[in-house]
Amino acid sequence: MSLLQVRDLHVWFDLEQGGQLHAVQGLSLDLDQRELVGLVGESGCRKTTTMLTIMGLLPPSATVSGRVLFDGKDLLAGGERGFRSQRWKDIAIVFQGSMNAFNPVQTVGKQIAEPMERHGTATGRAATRRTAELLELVGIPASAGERYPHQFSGGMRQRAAIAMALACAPKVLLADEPTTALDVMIQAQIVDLLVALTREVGLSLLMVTHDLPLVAQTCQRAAVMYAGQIVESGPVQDLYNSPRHPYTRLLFAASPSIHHQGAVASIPGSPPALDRPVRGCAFEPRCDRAFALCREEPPLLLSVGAGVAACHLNGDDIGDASAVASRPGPATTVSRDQPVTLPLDTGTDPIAPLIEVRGLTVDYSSHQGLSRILRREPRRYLRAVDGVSLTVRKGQIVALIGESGCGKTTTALALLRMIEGASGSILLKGQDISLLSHRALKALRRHVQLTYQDPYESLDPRFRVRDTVEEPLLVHRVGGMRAQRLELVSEALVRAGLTPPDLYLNRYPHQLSGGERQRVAIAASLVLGPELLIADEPVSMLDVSVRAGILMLLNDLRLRNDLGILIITHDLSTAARFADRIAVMYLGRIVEEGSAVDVVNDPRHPYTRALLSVVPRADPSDRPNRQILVGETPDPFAIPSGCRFHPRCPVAETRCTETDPALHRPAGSVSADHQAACLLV
Amino acid sequence: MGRGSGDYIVKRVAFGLVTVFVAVTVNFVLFRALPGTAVSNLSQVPRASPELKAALEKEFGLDRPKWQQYGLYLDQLVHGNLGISYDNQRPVSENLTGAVRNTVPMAALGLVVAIALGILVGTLSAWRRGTRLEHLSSAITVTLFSVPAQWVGLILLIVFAGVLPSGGIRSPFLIGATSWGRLTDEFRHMVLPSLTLALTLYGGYALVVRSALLETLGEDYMLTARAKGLPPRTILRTHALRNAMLPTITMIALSAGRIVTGYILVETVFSWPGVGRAIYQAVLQRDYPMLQGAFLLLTVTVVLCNLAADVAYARLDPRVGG
Amino acid sequence: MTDLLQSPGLTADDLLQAPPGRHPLRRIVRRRPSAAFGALLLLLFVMLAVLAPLITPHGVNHRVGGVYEAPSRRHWLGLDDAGIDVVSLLIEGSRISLLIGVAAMTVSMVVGGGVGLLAGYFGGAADAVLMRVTDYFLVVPALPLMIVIAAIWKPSTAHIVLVIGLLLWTWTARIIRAQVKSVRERVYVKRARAMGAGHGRIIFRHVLPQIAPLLSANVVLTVAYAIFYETALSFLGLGDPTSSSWGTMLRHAFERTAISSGAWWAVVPPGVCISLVVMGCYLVGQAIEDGLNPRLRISHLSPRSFRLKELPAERPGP
Amino acid sequence: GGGKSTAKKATPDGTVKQGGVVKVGISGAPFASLNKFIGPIGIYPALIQIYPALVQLDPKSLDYRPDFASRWETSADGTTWTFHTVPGAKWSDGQPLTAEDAAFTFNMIVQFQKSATANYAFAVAKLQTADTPDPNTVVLHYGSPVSNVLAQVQTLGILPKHVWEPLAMGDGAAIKAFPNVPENGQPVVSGGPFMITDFKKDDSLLFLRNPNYYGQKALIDGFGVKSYSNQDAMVSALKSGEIDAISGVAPTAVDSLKSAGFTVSAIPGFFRSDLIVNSSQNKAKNRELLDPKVREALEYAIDRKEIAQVVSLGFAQPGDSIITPPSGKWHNPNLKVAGFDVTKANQLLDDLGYRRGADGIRVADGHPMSYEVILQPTLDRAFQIIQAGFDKLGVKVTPRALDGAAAFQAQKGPDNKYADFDFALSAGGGTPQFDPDFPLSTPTCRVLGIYNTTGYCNPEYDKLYQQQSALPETQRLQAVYQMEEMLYNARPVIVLTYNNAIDAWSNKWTGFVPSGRGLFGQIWIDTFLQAHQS
Ligand SMILES: Nc1ncnc2c1ncn2[C@@H]1O[C@H](COP(=O)(O)OP(=O)(O)OP(=O)(O)O)[C@@H](O)[C@H]1O
Ligand SMILES: Nc1ncnc2c1ncn2[C@@H]1O[C@H](COP(=O)(O)OP(=O)(O)OP(=O)(O)O)[C@@H](O)[C@H]1O
Ligand SMILES: [Mg+2]
Ligand SMILES: [Mg+2]
Repeated sequence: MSLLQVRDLHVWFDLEQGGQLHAVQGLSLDLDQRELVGLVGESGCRKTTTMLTIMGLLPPSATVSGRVLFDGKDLLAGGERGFRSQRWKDIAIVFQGSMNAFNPVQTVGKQIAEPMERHGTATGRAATRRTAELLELVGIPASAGERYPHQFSGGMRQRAAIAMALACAPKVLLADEPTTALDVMIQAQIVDLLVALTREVGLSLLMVTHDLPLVAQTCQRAAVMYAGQIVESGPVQDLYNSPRHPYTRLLFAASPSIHHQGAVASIPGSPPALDRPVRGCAFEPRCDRAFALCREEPPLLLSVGAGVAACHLNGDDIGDASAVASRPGPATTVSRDQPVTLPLDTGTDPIAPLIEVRGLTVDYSSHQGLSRILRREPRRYLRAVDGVSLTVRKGQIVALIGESGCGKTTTALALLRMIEGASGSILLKGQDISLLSHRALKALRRHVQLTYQDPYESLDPRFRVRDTVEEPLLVHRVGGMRAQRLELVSEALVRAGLTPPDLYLNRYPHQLSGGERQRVAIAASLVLGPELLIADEPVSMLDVSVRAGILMLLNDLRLRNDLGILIITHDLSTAARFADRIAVMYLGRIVEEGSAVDVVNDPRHPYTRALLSVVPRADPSDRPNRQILVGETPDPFAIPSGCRFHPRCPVAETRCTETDPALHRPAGSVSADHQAACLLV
Repeated sequence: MGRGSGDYIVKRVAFGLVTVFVAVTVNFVLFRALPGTAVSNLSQVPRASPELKAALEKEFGLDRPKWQQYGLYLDQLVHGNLGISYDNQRPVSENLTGAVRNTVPMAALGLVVAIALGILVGTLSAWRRGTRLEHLSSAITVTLFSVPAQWVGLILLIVFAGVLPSGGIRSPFLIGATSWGRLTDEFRHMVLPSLTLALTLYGGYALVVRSALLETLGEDYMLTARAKGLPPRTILRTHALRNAMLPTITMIALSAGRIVTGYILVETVFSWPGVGRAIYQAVLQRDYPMLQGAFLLLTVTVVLCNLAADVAYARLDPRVGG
Repeated sequence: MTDLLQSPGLTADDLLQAPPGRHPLRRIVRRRPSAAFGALLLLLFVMLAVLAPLITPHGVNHRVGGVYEAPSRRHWLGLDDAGIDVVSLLIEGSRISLLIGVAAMTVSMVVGGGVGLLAGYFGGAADAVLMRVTDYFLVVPALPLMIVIAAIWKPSTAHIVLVIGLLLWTWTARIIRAQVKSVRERVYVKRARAMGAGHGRIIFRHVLPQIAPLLSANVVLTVAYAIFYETALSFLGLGDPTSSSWGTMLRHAFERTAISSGAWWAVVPPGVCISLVVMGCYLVGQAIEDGLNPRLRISHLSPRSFRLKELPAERPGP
Repeated sequence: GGGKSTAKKATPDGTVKQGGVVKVGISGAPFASLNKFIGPIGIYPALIQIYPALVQLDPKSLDYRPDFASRWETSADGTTWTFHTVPGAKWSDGQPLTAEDAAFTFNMIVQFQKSATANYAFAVAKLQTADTPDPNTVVLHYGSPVSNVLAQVQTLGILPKHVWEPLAMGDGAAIKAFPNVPENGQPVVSGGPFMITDFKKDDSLLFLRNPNYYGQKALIDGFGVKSYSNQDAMVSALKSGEIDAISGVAPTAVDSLKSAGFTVSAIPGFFRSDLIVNSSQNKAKNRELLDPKVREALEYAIDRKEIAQVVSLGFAQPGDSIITPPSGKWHNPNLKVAGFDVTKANQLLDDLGYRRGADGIRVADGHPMSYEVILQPTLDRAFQIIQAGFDKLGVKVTPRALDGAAAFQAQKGPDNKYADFDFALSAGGGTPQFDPDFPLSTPTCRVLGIYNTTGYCNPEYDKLYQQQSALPETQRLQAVYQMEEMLYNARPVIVLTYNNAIDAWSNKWTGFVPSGRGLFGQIWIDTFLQAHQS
């Protein structure tokens, strides 16, 4: 018998406006001792709701039925009180967004020790000792327990959250999106930690994520969730090789993989709201393999092979995930984020650069504390960008990648002359814009456009789509009359893939999906007919299912309109799949630069290599030897001497601590335009 | 806390000083914009002569140019001298001390009750949200919050006529009473004004505590605390209240202005010779030194309260200044 | 005074999360019975105020009987200390008091809104200077200062409005500043700026609409304080003695010993009216604020727990 | 002494119960200091009880009677006054109280009359020096005859020389700086019937019988005075027995006090309500108001009876002269109040050719007869009635409420020109004296900008004023009547009403002799001397 069994779980929420939302619909799940199970699905599939139900933490507006058996004992039957004594002792949880999981006014150590005292597993001195052990276990110095949550970095906080979950030595750990919003390297560190824990502490782990490759790389079994139900579960290998449910297959297909040059496709539509009963299969409207029966009758969860699946196709082989491209595309009837396949195309003719940056340096002055002024300490500067050179040509996509805080956004803003304190030359079509007046800059803004990371924030919630897209026209007084402007707006919407435009013109952002919002933002950038588009993390906030669509769109734009595009991202696989050139940034410097093929296939800088090694791959059998860097990006106030990467570099030598390497063509590189800044290559 | 919070406190103190200086200056100008002077008031005596007027003007320094008066005033202030009241020729500090001594016990009693009641009611109504208890207490709180203080005072006067003294700080006619007798007498006099203050002020505090606590209860770490299996009371005490106190402290400190308003009204209703009445009287008398002194006192008090709140905040919230 | 009513931590981030329907305010008010009650109260008094000239049974300047005549069929709430009909005074008072409230609120909104907007939007030196000025008004006790200013100016209704408005603006300024500061950092505002949009456009098209709902809560609450302060000033004899506001009614009753004369009808009704209007404003304002603050909607420490539905659960569907 | 005893002792005739402390509530009137050289108001009624005067006013005869001086003579030329004081008197601290103290007091005030003691300068006008040929005789030497020497020496309470002499040094700054409060349980050194044993600024005063008083001792042990800022609270305190008496009851509270069984005394008071009409020749606009005819018309349009009825509930009488009736013979009985007669008022204005404009407001010399009335907020009820009357006359008045200081400032204007204001409503009659000298001095040129509220400045009147101050009594009376009449006709002040002094006390007490300024007034010292438990 499994350690944790969830049986036919239903959850309903009372809605404020009346009625009920059937959030979880008969979910069953098993977790064995020492097992590592992934629970995957798009955002809004009720993954978190399921976790909360297992912990008995649902709000009063919820109604629950079904059973949650731990060691054969039904937890739900005991009610809140029954749960209270069990929580944390047997089952602990690492919440999604552990940033806010800590009480900001209590030391981390105290919060870790708190459940021990409560459940009596350790008290007083023993609790303190155990806290220290736990912190060490997750790779945080024990002394950090004295510190407050805000003094921790994101990665540390995530580790601390894990340490806290382990406080009472639970048998089951629920980890809800433990790596989302973390950098690849930190993500790899955390995942490693979790895997090691199952091995060493004998923990059973249920890991919730929307990142299928991550599951594929770490878990033994995975369950795919859709609309409050498990649609398929089984060993990860089987899911990858022979998915039984089209949703599984499409999820794999939507995740770009670094070395597979296969097509990437987004899943059209979005999950149902579940506030009214679903007839038939919930996935039917988005399914490329749906047929008449699917609309009429809900499929049952049946055993197929080593796993289970709920599909009327009943385990027909629907092809392996990697082979989507070779098959006819998914049904396009309801498609908005229409899947487009990418014609492989690399080298463009070396034409005149659109924008050329030489030696860009940006300093931020730090906040000067009063005591520091009193002590006459000099103002401190933070060099966010240090001598960056970059070129983007017409019809080219250049990707700027790097960990959080390395200066990517700063570089972009400096390109647009949107921040003070930048030096270096910026040539836009040969004209140096670094000294332009404000008036002249306004004209420049027509040619270079920026889109922002967060599509939920970049649109004014009070603006209709048409207002948003029209705004640049008004600001720059182009487009003439109202009717003409409307035409331009519609045209831009079409170019951004929002067809027919009439359907969108009058909508407010909250009536749009994330992908659609990002498209609207792109449309607003396109409406003035720019030549260069800078896209700052265009997909990082989006669901996997729609990411591909946006990236395809960008790719399409550069092909059709000869647009130069600078994509800023921390996701190497995206860059690898879509960019012509890749520039890898570390602590304000570009450490490696070259064509995408060169950088991905022949990485020279140890940092690039490490980054590439930790990118999760969708294929569970492809588990490369990962080179996880220790620590985090250093404080930009204290840039290490010599090569700034040397403290984390696995191959650093003594000279690396002394000499600051310049970008140069690495020895033995085939391409003339491949450069790396490492003394050892 | 470390250097960050030290910086924070230094900054707060600097702001406070700037504020006090601005207040001193603005007040000086403002009071002199009042039509009429103390001299014309004080010379309303039989056969007052131009000489009396001149004598008074010279005495008060009102014959000098305004900027010189300002300079003198600043000079005095720096030396800790608040000047001499025009009204009774006693040092302003002495008059203020008397008034403060009258006001503080009554006000403190009212305020302490108000804050205690506010925290209690606020906590209860946030914690027990949606229950009948909460609806009832909210209704009472909002009602009392909406009623003008002077009106509550008048109503209490009617209700307690004959039971409790109707005005004044003490019965001045207790001859040869024991000190215990004097104490109970003073306490009896304090009850109604303090009650009025407490009733009209607590609502505000309760509402602040309530919304602060409600906000805290919605934070993710509350869910963490529940997940840890802590009983609700423990969660409330160890996690919710401390966080909810942060905004509350600031609010309480900043409510000083409102409290002073309450005092003036309550002191008028209950014939209480405190700071509020003194200010009111000083306005009527154009007693600039007294007005300046009283305003300085109030300003410094509020600034100090805010500073105390900031310090408390910095102590309670490790994020501050970091 | 305003201090106590603003949710301590409400930020524009929260506002963003509130779905920007076309009439969020109406929705918020409709959903809460207490807010509906408050709105009803306000509506009632606004109607009284608007219709005052038509429905006042007796003139408010005419003596119609003896001093403190008791309530009768002709005069439901009796007569005041000058033999004037109390009902008429109350109705007229609703006009004056609401007028003062609304006018002072307008002053406070214009000044506070302006200062808050400038300080929040432009930041830097403008912010520092404006905020020190604001600090002064924040720490100087309002009523004493009002007493001083009211004594400087002749106490006409217009001056009372100015005095109150000019001392109430600080909180509006602080709130707006905080909001503007936060909205200014919004990505869509940055985007507009990157696009080359001018300050005017950003402020009026992006920033103001965004903080409008919170502002409306502030508006309603400010009306309440203005009425409160008018009452206090009048009570101390610093109001406009010739306008028949509720505050003036209370002062007359106080000065002319209505209580000793047993004339409760001169004391109780104006107090009740003031309280009802203030309560109305408060309930509506608070409801708007609460409604805008999504964090208030969840409570992880609810006295109730989720419900358990016994098996077998019925599956909704066909 | 028996100060603290509340034992009830019977007097020889066996009817009067002695002892007890009468607790008196007073309204408003905060008292800031017990130093008589500070401030114009508030403490006079207290000081008259503790500082002996050579003569005192007799409530029955309304004339001055011997007090600390048992008799006095005047030289033939009227410039030398010799007072023979009571021998063997003592201050409350046991020090001898002699003519030396009197002479010291007078001389000190004379010496510092341009600085520290300026507020008593009026009482030593023309006094050159005081000397003491023997310890029981004080001789006052005047530069020229003074008509009201007795009234003045009544005002000049005698200060203990042994206390004040050390202060009367140098520029006299120490005089004003002296707090003069009871300290360490020691009362303020007193020579009058009572001594002040407790003083709480702006709150309360406690008087206990002075055991060393040279005159007839009071029957009560003492009396306390407590200031209330809330009349209702005071009335409620009386009803609940917290206090025994109220000095200055609001007319609106009389009925309820009567029905509660309290004794209410309403006697003609020194208090007036005035409508001041700017009478300065500097008046810049609306100069038609300087026309006596216009003033007459306006007076006819004032319904004084209504004011008396509404504002004072009948505890007031229509007023005429600026000398109030309780001033006895000084009040000119020949002046007749103009009745309320709108027809006549209209007639008068019609005759002047001031026709009504389209809006019903008369036009005078090309501008509408529309004026501003400065008023203190407490007078708004009277204003409403005046406004209604003037309305019927086609004269529009709008109020401008100002507090006392601001009102006077607005009246005199910058540079004391009296150029701007039209009307002011004021509560007049703050007269601390029975003698008419002060009220008569208010409309003189000399005090323009000091306490002349009307801007009235008439050399003829001033001359009369100068004369009366030196005339013997009977001739002075004629001069005073003449001045009263002059003022009445010129109407710088239209006296609206004479308001009663209303006091109330519990039936446990009796024998009070309230004055026209209330129980706690400053007219005579008899108020509490005869009071006793009933
Ligand atoms: N108390 C509640 N009342 C009503 N609906 C709720 C409640 N809690 C959650 N939901 C609904 O559940 C959905 C989110 O579910 P959940 O957080 O479990 O999804 P998820 O799969 O974890 O998504 P993500 O990947 O974004 O974290 C939301 O659409 C929300 O409307
Ligand atoms: N306005 C600012 N003032 C001071 N320092 C700043 C400012 N903006 C950014 N920085 C600092 O500059 C460095 C680079 O920031 P930047 O935002 O460019 O990084 P990024 O690579 O875009 O990171 P992310 O992936 O998190 O967006 C960081 O250390 C950041 O803390
Ligand atoms: Mg989730
Ligand atoms: Mg960035």
